[in-house]
Amino acid sequence: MTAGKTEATHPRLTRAHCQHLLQQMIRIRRFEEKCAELYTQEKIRGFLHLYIGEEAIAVGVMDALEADDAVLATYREHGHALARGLPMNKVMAEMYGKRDGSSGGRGGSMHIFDAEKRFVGGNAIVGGGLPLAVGLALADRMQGRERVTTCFFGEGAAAEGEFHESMNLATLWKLPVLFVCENNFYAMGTRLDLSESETDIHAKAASYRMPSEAVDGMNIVEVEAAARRAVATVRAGDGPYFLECRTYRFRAHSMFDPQLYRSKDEVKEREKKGPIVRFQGWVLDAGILHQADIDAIEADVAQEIDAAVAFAEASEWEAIETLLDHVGAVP
Amino acid sequence: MTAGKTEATHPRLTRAHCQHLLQQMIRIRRFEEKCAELYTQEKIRGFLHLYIGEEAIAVGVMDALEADDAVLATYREHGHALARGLPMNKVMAEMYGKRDGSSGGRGGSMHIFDAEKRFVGGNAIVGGGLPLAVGLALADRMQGRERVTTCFFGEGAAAEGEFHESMNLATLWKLPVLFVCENNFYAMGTRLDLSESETDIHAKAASYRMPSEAVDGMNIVEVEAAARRAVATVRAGDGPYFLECRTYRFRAHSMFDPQLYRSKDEVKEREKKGPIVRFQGWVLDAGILHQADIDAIEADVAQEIDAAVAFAEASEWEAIETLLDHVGAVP
Amino acid sequence: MSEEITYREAAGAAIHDAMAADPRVFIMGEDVGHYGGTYAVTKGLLETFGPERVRDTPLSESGFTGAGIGAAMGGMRPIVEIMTVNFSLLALDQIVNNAATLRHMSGGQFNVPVVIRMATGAGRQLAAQHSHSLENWYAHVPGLRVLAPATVQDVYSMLAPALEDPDPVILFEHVMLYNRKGTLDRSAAVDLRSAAIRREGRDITLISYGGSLWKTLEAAALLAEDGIEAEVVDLRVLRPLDADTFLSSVRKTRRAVIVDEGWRTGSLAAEISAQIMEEVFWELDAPVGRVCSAEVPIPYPRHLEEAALPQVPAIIAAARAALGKQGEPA
Amino acid sequence: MSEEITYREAAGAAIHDAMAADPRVFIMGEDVGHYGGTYAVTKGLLETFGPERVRDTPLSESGFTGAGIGAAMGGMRPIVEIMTVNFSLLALDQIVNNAATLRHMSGGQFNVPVVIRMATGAGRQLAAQHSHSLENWYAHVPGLRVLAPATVQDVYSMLAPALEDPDPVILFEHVMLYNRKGTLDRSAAVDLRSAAIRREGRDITLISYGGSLWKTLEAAALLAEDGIEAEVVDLRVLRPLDADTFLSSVRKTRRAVIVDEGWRTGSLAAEISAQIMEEVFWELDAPVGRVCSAEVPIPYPRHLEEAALPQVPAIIAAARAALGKQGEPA
Ligand SMILES: Cc1ncc(C[n+]2csc(CCOP(=O)(O)OP(=O)(O)O)c2C)c(N)n1
Ligand SMILES: Cc1ncc(C[n+]2csc(CCOP(=O)(O)OP(=O)(O)O)c2C)c(N)n1
Ligand SMILES: [Mg+2]
Ligand SMILES: [Mg+2]
Repeated sequence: MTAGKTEATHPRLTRAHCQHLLQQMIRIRRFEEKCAELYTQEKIRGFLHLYIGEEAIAVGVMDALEADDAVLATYREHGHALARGLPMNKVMAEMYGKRDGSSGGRGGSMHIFDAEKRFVGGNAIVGGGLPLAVGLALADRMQGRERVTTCFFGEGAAAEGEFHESMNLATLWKLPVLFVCENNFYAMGTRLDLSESETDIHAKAASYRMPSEAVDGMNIVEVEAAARRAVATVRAGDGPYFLECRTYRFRAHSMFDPQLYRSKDEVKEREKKGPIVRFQGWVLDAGILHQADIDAIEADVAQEIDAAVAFAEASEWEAIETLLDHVGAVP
Repeated sequence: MTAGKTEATHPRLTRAHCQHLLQQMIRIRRFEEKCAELYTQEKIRGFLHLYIGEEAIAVGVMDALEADDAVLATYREHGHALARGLPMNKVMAEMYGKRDGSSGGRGGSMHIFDAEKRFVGGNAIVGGGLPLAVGLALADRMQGRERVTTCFFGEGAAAEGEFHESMNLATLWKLPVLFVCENNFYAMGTRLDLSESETDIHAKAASYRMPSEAVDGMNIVEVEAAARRAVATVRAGDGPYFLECRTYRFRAHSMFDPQLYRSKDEVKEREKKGPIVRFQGWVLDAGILHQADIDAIEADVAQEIDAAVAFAEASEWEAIETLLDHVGAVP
Repeated sequence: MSEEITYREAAGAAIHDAMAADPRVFIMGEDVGHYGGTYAVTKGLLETFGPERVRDTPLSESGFTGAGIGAAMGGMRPIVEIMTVNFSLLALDQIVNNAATLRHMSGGQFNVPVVIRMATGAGRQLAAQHSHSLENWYAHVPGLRVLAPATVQDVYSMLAPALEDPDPVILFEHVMLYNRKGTLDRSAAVDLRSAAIRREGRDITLISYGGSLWKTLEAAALLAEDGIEAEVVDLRVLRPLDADTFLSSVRKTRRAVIVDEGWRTGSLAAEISAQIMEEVFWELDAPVGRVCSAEVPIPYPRHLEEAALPQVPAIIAAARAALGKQGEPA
Repeated sequence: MSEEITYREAAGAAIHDAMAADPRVFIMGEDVGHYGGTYAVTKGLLETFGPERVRDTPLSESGFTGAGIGAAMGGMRPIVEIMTVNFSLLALDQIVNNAATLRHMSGGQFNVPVVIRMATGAGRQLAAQHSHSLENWYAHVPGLRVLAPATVQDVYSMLAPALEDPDPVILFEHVMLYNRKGTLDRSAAVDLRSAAIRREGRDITLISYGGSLWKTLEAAALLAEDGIEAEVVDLRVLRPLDADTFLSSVRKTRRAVIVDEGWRTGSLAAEISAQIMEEVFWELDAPVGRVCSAEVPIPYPRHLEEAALPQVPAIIAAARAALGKQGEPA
């Protein structure tokens, strides 16, 4: 991560920082593409929800956080895990369900956890992580720690009762939570206007008196700047903040989704404005990075992914005798 | 009820209408006082939540409804039941748990129902009636009926997830629901500002794009006028409407409540501005009604209540052999 | 007039035919429309019946389930789809406190003719939050009827009478059944009271339902190779239980094993075992056995998931134990 | 050092003493503070510990239960009060999908040291939405520990070890116990593993817990007048069950009846019966009986409510039936 980030709410777009942002996004993109491939090979099973198209959000927001802040995400959380700094090896091994996976293999793609990074999971219940985030922030407040808890969720989650209850609790108790709504305009196959009477999601924050803002989630610079401002507010003790990042999912909801609900053209149109293609184009145009830098990033990433796959392949399966482990501390 | 009420959104304050409004409020007040007495005599058991102080809401709103509209309320619903036109005999017998009670005695004070009056209960789960109201309205819409479903609930319910989900569904699907929030500023012992980050309850409707309004729930004329406007909008097919009525509960939450959370002075102050004392004073001052009219109302009501108590006392207990009745149609 | 189709297709056909037959019937739930149904059961219905009757809902399980209950009270015949039983935890207040009790609380004045469908069970490596089998929670609640069709015929034929039931019906479809093929006769009727004998036998009664039925039948076939004739009872209706059918069978065979994907402790299998104890204790030749899921949130990797769930070898072992063909059950 | 106090006072004292002993402990829930607690258990705590640690919540069962779970993960030791089990239906997603599974899903990296208290049971004429006994729902879920203290001593002594448990604990307080008096020794410790023998006897084992324990003891006393010596087992811990204790007792008495306020079908009583079947079948002299609630949402009037719940005469009748002192159980 870049230096001085808590002081500055506007990151300086140095060459190093641009390289970092681009590399993180490409890492996630290539990792997800690899996972799709591994899914068809039946190496990865269960549901698999790719983050492709939404990388700017996790990368931009994560850069605004400190090491001891907490992060909660959804079933679409591999990107967040990587952006948060979880070793790709462990994330990939978890996708396989292997013993060396970040959750020891028991969680799979929807339940990636890392206590050391305060990455509090992967949660496969839509909206289910929101009350947890409130509670983690409450613990920080009661223990006098100036940490921020960031909770990512989709716009579909905004319809759930748990969203409403969490928004109210967080504001009522002035808790240090950063709510990041990844609005990709679809919840599975349900378009936003079929699920919300008020489609301007961030506007909902007003009815809890929570400050909020909507940004272009395809623009990593904008996301990062907004996240830094938001985190600064939250860390200052002014209570929670709601950040809506407008984005788009380029792939199917999960590997089972035939995408009957949207046209290929719609997807193509959006892909043109994708976070990577845009940022990459801009840094090249601006002469901040050069094609050789990008090639280097891609090469790096390819190597990292190959290593992760090799690591996952080599890792052992948990012994069946351990089946009942981790149900409780006392067996 | 008064004539021409669907046409006029402003009720005319004729002598007959004023008499009607005052009589209805006094009926409820005296009924509730009687219930409190019967509770100490152990004739009525379980929880008992008195509506004393809030009568203007049920009476004012109910007057704006048609016979085939549906009404849902809470555990504090005896007042609503009476205002809706349920026979006091049956309501009182239900308070006793007798066979001739409006729910055959099985429901008690929190579960008064009347299919004929489309009084869909008493619901003892805070917020639990809201989704039902959405569904009843949906059925009307799908079957092309121009009926309105009115749902009463306290401001405490606004914090529940079911509130949020119902508000969104009703607006999203443009359903004919009138949401009436009886804001008495306490949910049991929890003061509004301890439960809501935004204490202006009706303002919450905006985040669903639902039209809303807050009125003085202690002023029956204001409540009735607002309810008529709201019902007209809803019946016209413009979707749901949110009406917040600001009121105050003069008695304890239930018969178990020692009222540690508020001062006697606070209650006294509010009682001075009670719905009955105010309206009665006004009609007397304006010369619309005279003391003799009021005495007549009180005498009428006293007689009705005596008869209801006698009816409830005389009614039989359900036979124990019927224990398993009404679990399902097929026994 | 019989056809060979999948369980998924039969479930979809049942909804289609019910909607075609009665304008009061409609389906609502997350992604039943434009997406085509999480498990593709409702695919094509939107095109046929339009968005009013194939109603996509927001992610609001409590809200739309309650709305289904309300719509049922308002004269409609809603089919509410809760994607999976895992998410039904968010709708339990409406199901238990409203749907199951409104008739009683109102002294019989109101009733709730709603059908709530949900996928259940494990086997797709969906891990701890997506693999519950909570059938016994629902079977515990007076006022509900609980169905668990295991066959193509049942998943088709149970829907129409469920919609005719004036009271709430919960219908579980095990996720591992959707791709299963079977024979459907659309004109055949089933009642919502009776368990079914899926295989006759005299040596032992194996009682199961839903996804586990097929493992149980497989076990029975393998036992038959060793000369053990197991009778297999498919409960089909989990509430109210058709005790007559399983008790008669156990009276005949004098031995029983129950196979149930619920976690062992507090399972529906326990209820069946207790009823056998109460009613045919004196005729039993061996204690009734249970094969249930291990007491662990379902893990993701296939080998651990398989180890957590009831499997054919465990069923065979339990049957053999009940027959005294080997030592005590493990 | 023992005192005579009510169950309510003991429950309150336990919370008070836990909060005084450990600054990480706090209590949150609806009306725990300014109102003084729905059942007055938390009365006075607000004045002593202030609103941060005696935290009134909005009506948001899922939200504040989830917040309790999160706070536990964040290093606090929250006591979440859900007013009654009836409203816990709104919080089940957080309890089952998060509290019970986070340790497992994270491969042991996270744990949830939360205690969730709730009132349970019927007897106060609160009718169908306020009288549930859903203990078996909770006892069914791996990852939870479920307690049902029936005595003044237990409701006091179980809280401290529950708070020390690194995993989620559900604690049920039966509403009919709050006014009950008993003896408390604050220095006595209890473990969270063992059932308790509340009365010794050789003729039959009566197994119960929570509010029904006292009816069971009353029945045992009456049976003793007729020379029948019943042993009474108080389960106390509903998950994980202390099978050793009740099985040893049944091995000795060879007969058993289980008394459980849950609805009969799918009850915890069924689980106990099934375990007895599995483990001591060959030593039983009679089928195990169950006395449970009738299969009906609890009605309001006293006589119907009483008829719906387990009562002393039914316990005596079941015990006599198991002893062959009269015909078959009804
Ligand atoms: C409570 C719950 N209901 C339903 C589901 C099934 N489901 C999984 S993801 C999803 C859509 C969520 O959409 P959104 O919140 O917008 O997130 P996105 O997938 O678009 O990132 C649904 C319906 C679930 N996992 N949890
Ligand atoms: C879901 C649920 N939680 C808690 C309760 C207990 N309870 C009954 S009434 C009440 C307060 C409700 O306040 P409000 O909605 O403002 O209505 P009021 O009683 O003031 O009319 C509470 C907490 C309940 N019945 N249901
Ligand atoms: Mg989305
Ligand atoms: Mg209130």
